[in-house]
Amino acid sequence: MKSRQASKRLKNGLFLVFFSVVSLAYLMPIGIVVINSFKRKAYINKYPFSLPTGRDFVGLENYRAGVEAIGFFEAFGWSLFITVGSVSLILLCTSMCAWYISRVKNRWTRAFYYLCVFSMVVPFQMVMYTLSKTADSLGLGNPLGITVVYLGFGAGLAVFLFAGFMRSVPLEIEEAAMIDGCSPPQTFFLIVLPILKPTMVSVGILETMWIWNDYLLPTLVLDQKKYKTIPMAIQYLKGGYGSIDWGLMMAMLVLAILPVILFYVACQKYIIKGVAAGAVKG
Amino acid sequence: GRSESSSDSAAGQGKVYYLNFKPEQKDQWEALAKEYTRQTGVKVNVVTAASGGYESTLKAEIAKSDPPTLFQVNGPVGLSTWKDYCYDLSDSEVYRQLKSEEFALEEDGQVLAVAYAIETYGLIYNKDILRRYCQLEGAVISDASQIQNFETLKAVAEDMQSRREELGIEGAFASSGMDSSSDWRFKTHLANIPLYYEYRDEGITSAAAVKGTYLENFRNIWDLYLNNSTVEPSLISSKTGDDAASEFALGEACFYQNGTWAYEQISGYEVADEDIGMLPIYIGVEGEEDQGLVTGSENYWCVNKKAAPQDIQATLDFLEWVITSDEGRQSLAQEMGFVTPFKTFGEEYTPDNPLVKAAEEYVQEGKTSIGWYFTTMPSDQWKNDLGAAMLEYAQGTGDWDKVKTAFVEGWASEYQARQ
Amino acid sequence: MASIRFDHVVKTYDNGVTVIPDLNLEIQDQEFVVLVGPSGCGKSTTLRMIAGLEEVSGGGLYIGEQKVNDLPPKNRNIAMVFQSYALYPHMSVYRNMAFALRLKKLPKEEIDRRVREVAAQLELEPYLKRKPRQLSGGQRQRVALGRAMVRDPQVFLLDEPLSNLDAKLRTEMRAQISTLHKRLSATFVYVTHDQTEAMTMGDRIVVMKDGRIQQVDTPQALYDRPKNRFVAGFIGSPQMNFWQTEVLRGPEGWRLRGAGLEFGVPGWQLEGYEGKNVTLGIRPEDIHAEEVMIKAHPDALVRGKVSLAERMGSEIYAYFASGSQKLIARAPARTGIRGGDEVVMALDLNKLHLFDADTGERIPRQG
Amino acid sequence: MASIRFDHVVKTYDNGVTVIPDLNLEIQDQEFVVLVGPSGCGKSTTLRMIAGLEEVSGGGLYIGEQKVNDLPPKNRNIAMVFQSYALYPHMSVYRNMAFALRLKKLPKEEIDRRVREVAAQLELEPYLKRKPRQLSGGQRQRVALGRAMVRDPQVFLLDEPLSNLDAKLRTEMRAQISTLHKRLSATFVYVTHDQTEAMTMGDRIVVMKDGRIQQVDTPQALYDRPKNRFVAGFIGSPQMNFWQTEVLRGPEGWRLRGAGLEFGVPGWQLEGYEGKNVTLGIRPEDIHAEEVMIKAHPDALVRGKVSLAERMGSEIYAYFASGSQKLIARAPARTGIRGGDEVVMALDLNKLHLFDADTGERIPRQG
Amino acid sequence: MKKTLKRWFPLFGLPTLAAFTVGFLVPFVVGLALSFCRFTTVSDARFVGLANYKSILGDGDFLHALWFTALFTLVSVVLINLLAFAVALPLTKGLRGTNLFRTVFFMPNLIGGIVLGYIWQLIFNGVLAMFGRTLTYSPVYGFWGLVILMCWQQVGYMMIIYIAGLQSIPGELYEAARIDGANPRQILFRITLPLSMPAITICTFLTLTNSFKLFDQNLALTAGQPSNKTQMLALNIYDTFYSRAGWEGVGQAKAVVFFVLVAGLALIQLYITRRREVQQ
Ligand SMILES: Nc1ncnc2c1ncn2[C@@H]1O[C@H](COP(=O)(O)OP(=O)(O)OP(=O)(O)O)[C@@H](O)[C@H]1O
Ligand SMILES: Nc1ncnc2c1ncn2[C@@H]1O[C@H](COP(=O)(O)OP(=O)(O)OP(=O)(O)O)[C@@H](O)[C@H]1O
Ligand SMILES: [Mg+2]
Ligand SMILES: [Mg+2]
Repeated sequence: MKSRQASKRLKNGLFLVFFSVVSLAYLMPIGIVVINSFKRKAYINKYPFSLPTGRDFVGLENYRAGVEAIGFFEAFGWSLFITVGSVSLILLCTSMCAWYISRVKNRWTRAFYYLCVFSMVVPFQMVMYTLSKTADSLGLGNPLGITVVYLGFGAGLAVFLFAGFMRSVPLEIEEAAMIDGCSPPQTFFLIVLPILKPTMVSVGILETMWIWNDYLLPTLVLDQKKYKTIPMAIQYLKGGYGSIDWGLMMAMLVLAILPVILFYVACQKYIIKGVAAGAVKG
Repeated sequence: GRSESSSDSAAGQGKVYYLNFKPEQKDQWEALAKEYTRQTGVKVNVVTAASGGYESTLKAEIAKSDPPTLFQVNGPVGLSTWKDYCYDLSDSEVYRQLKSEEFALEEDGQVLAVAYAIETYGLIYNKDILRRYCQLEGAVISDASQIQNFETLKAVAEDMQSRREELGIEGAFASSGMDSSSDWRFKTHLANIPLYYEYRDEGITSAAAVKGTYLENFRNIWDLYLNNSTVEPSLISSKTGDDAASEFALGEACFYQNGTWAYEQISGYEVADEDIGMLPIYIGVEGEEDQGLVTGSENYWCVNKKAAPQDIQATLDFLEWVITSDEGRQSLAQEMGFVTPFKTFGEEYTPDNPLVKAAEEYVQEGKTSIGWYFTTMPSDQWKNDLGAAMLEYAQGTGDWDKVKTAFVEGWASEYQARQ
Repeated sequence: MASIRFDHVVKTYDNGVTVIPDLNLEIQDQEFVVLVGPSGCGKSTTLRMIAGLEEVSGGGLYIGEQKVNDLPPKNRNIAMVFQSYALYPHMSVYRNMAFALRLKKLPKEEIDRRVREVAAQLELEPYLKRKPRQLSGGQRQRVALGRAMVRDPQVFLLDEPLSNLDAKLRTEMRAQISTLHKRLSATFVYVTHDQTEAMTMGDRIVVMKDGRIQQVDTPQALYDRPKNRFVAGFIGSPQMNFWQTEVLRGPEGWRLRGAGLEFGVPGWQLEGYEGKNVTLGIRPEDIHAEEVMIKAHPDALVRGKVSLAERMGSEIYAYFASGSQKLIARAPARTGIRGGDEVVMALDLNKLHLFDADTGERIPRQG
Repeated sequence: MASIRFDHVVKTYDNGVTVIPDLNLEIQDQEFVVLVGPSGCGKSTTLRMIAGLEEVSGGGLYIGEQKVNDLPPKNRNIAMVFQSYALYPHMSVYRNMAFALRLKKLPKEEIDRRVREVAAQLELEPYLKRKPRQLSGGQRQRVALGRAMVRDPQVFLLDEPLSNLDAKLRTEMRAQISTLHKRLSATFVYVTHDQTEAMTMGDRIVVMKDGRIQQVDTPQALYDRPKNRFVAGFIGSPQMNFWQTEVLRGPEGWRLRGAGLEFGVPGWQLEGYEGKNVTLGIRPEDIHAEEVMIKAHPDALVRGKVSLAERMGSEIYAYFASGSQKLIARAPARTGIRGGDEVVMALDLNKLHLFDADTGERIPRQG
Repeated sequence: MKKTLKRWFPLFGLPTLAAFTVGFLVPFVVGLALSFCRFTTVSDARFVGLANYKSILGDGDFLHALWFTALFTLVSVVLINLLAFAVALPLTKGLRGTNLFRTVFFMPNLIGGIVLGYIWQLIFNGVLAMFGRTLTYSPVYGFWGLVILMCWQQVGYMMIIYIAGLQSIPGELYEAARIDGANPRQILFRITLPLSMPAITICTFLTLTNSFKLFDQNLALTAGQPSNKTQMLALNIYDTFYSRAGWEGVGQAKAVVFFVLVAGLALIQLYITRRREVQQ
């Protein structure tokens, strides 16, 4: 017993050490962003890797100035609204849709599935103007409307992911629910959804990241006269002649990724192991 | 007139939607718009496209139901894309107030675009370093004013480069950053000079094909930049305009090719404002002693022809207000730092930008300004190809013939592709 | 009214295999029907069609007067115990059992009362908070059973609900289910492989083979008068002994000869079989080893050496061969038969079964 | 050498529940041991520890001479049939069965031969190409069994391998497994709830309860001399009848009184129990209803009305009450007992079991 | 079940379908139509037939971009998936620090492609400067730079999907395999991998299309330098849109060609991997 535990501990130790090293290397680029967010801009280009010391250290000045320059908090509000709204809508609608097309198999659902796949393949350049035109003529150029655009544009990936994972849910469990008197919506919400939770969380994370960081789509679709998201706002730190205020940029980047990291960490614990275990024989 | 539109009923009242090109001036435009609205009740929206995203934003926005009424093009080539959307400004106040018709873009007798900002570029230099150089033993010159042609510039630069330790600098020229976000300094601005001389020889202002008469001179100045710089030529692709700006700002280089707009970036560091000067870019052409700086505009206003009539009117009114009212002039000149081509801007509206002052001095000295002919370059593709060839030449992976090919043959084929 | 009627029902799976070619069956309201048959004969499929989980490929399925081919499961008011349990992995035992009731929006106390009552019956109380994956096989099966038992449906479907329980618990559960049946006034369809369950629980037993019904009858009738050789062999454990015999006409009536034996079968009418073979069947408990029984049935005695004597506690299953014919007899433990013993046993000729050698159909005894 | 030894083995699950507090057991090389016990008593856990699937929380587990607490499963040379099957969903039946052999890199023909042989034994040939989800419950279980049977391990673990099969198939399978045991010379550990399997297949039976071993003995010994009341009640179906009796000293020896009966028990030494209660146990088959048997055992007669007569084909289970004491008797079908009958039955006093009323321990019969 | 569910299309399918139509289908079809037009904006298109497509044929850069992209896709799809799976495996074993490491590997995704491109450009150039070179010195550097950047960014993303896939495999199957005598490697190849097929399908598909469509990173890291030798298809299309007046239609046509290519590839890939999946 001891030897097994010992070897296990050794293995764990090795794992820890190895992954810690890799992690540090992995984080380096992000570290650079953080470090430089405390530097004065002229020094960032010259000495990107040095720690902010002495004359190039400006403390939180970049953060303060950046927040002011781009109207960070307003942009943050819209970003939050759009991201939360769109991701919720996507998760809800596409998981339902994916369930539908993987349980009702016919020509139409299969066709729709492949359309979803296609939508991921299409280069954005091909649809960007037509998308902005369509959204505009339907009056979707506001934060509420853009959630619908995101749903439509993000449906491909989400449906694809959900449909893929739907296969590992044993059918018998859903049948049991039907017998217990569940209507399809109840079966879905009370049984399928909880079992798919890890997938939900994963898809949620991926979509959140996409929407939170997305620049082009909101630029094209949103009514810029009224609304700005963080990525749109951050763009103003780039000057007309290709010069970029890296100090403010880095600071704003740090602020922009913080919420997503927090969100991710919070979601981690829902990615639990083997939810369907013990449910069926076979 | 303004009084009419402001007295219109709310329903018939037009509104202005300005799609601004320059992120640097975003705040000033918004403030100005607010002020105008406060005064007249006419709604003015200002949206600023992100850097590098103007064309795509404009393409998307102008197709929407509520399109920009005021947008901008960067010159004749840009205009050709948008000419179908340009309202004829012949009768407008902005056109009438131009100091010279030269500052408007016309086609088929229609005035389609009006420049609103005049900018100047050349070789920005650090007077302090140059002064220190002149005091050195055996300096090639004794005063900055002696640099009047390419030979002198070359001699000075090479001497400075070899004595950079003594001067406490890292190179005569700031790095010629060819990063794709900043290579316009060379592939367009520098290439403008040989182009200018060729046009001058031919007596034209645009061309379907070029000969590349002055390409050797172009090579000389490019070599000079590369060989007497803070970095190895092989590393320039990793350098940006910002790098160069900070090298200059931190006093590490003496010369830095850029324009009046660079003032923001370089002021406030190691170089004092009064030490910032600007020289013409000499490339070794006969009689270049009389050459001045490169002055022109890349910023032209266009009014959207397809907007609602009352919106067009409101936009014209707004523009008039901008160039005639105190608030407008103050903002344009002092806050945005533009030199404008309008008669309404007198002496008092000169920005306090040492580079602008330097530019004015040259004009007053009677030197010939060089125009911004790069706005006639056939396409961005041409510029990109030229830039790529220049870079390859610089880092030693390509030869000068490629630059020639890109310049001469590329011009013809791109010009053709445009049609 | 929850009678169930299969009217020429056909079921073909997606892979093209027709597992139920033509099913006709009528189950009365409130009847308790047991479905038995070899593994893979289509019992679960039949149940799943009643539940609405499998589409009927042809024919009509009626619950009460209503044709339900297209009725979704939840509208059929059915409870079902799945052969593979199909527990909700993300819910505790309690929530698994309460689920159907919560859907019906019963009051909380009512749900709690019912769940706890059933949990107590199933001896599941200590596990109410656990998730299915933390349970033993038998516990899982009881949860599956409990989930159905809390409900109040018009049809109750059970697919081998007790297969993973021990004998004692199984006896108790059997009683529970019978009680439930009485209380609920629902129609029960019960699939089992356990002879005891089949014999004791059902009003009628349906014997299936390859998707076809072989016989539908009360348990005792099935046991005493199996309709064909398959049913005779399938019901009863150990299996009935079979052998081929030739039909002879003797002076006192019909005689049978085979496997070294010859005896008269006075009560039978074998007209038409003379000189042909018929299959003779006799159950192991009708082969007697005890002196007193041998005396009572002296007509057909078999002799042989016991090759294996399985001691089952109260009984011994004696495997022996009379000539080339292998036989099993079921003798009380007190006979003390052991492997290797030479034995003489008597066939109880009153308990003979005869089957047509070709069709396997039962030959009825007359008079 | 594949003897298996549990030396003070403890098993505690992650949720902190100790399901095996202290297990000591020695299984001989090539022995066939059957594990029985109520649902949830720790049988599967025990098997899984032998397999190496569950870590041993304390004590030592030995296979042969080797302590295997830390040996990974694949080095233990074990075959196992899982209670929940655990078939590979992505492999056909054939590939499921061939999997272990392919891992051992046996030649293709050898694998094919073995798989087909076992498939034939299990009547799985028509399904070799199917995926598990296209099989019926019993077919899946047979695949699980087949997957183990193709192998040639030193220890064979079977967790209720026949629970979903019908009686006939089960009888055949039982024989197959016995044959396999003889051929393989491996050690078999077999978990079952089926009394027939337990009684017929094992060299020894281990009876567990709440993770503790109650008795380890040969089947017949277990049946005849259960060590305590739990074992007595657990083995045998229907269950043994129990009631409390008072021990009296009569002139001819010890007497028992309880539930309206009083009789002498000459063969027993009940010194020390005088005036106290002991639990009396008698199996249903030792309560006789037939005239001839009543005559043979006239000492203790019970009378009562039959509340339920379960007809089991060859037998009838008669539930009746003698006074307040409920009893089950197992009578031959020929007695024709029916519910509602008034019956007189005789207890076979030679077959009595007595247990200490407090500890439940068996009181041995002497002389 | 199928029948019961079918009627619920308005609830389950319709919202997504409607949004999909607005957000994708309509723009896509109009976009398709635009590829046959000459236009500046969507509203002023003029039909020109196949002219745009003809212009593509003579475009050498486009062909080079095609090969470059194909090669890049091949290398990065293989590398990203191998690495992501290799990272996901130990991170589903419940070891200590798992959550932390998952977060770390995921973090690169939190920063948009353009900025990442710039940061990596700094790093690469910093390293290459020691050898007197830069990233755009030769297309080879650019190529591997892109590969490294993509791996760095995408591994965490794919890891998430692989983790979700790995966790849906019932634990009993591992047990059965261990009993059957499989060593860890065999378990990996015969149980884990086949049963992770849904995740593998998804990930190869995503990496395939992501690599093929790569734009931001390409733009920021090399912008096609030197001489468009590291220009990928999306960037080529983008350049076509903006680098010449009046070439919007050609860009659109290129996008269509590009779409047809990727769709074909993706379908083949889907067909191959989907066949290996099973419903449990
Ligand atoms: N993963 C687990 N976590 C916690 N408790 C468990 C777990 N697995 C089993 N148990 C508990 O351990 C006890 C023994 O389980 P085990 O599976 O060994 O029972 P068993 O004897 O095989 O029963 P059955 O005959 O019902 O299969 C049960 O009470 C069960 O609830
Ligand atoms: N999804 C399916 N696809 C194809 N064939 C199937 C499917 N499900 C079951 N079958 C086949 O249909 C037949 C009947 O299956 P069913 O499950 O009804 O049998 P069963 O009588 O319940 O057997 P058991 O007693 O073994 O559970 C079997 O031969 C089985 O292989
Ligand atoms: Mg079944
Ligand atoms: Mg178990």
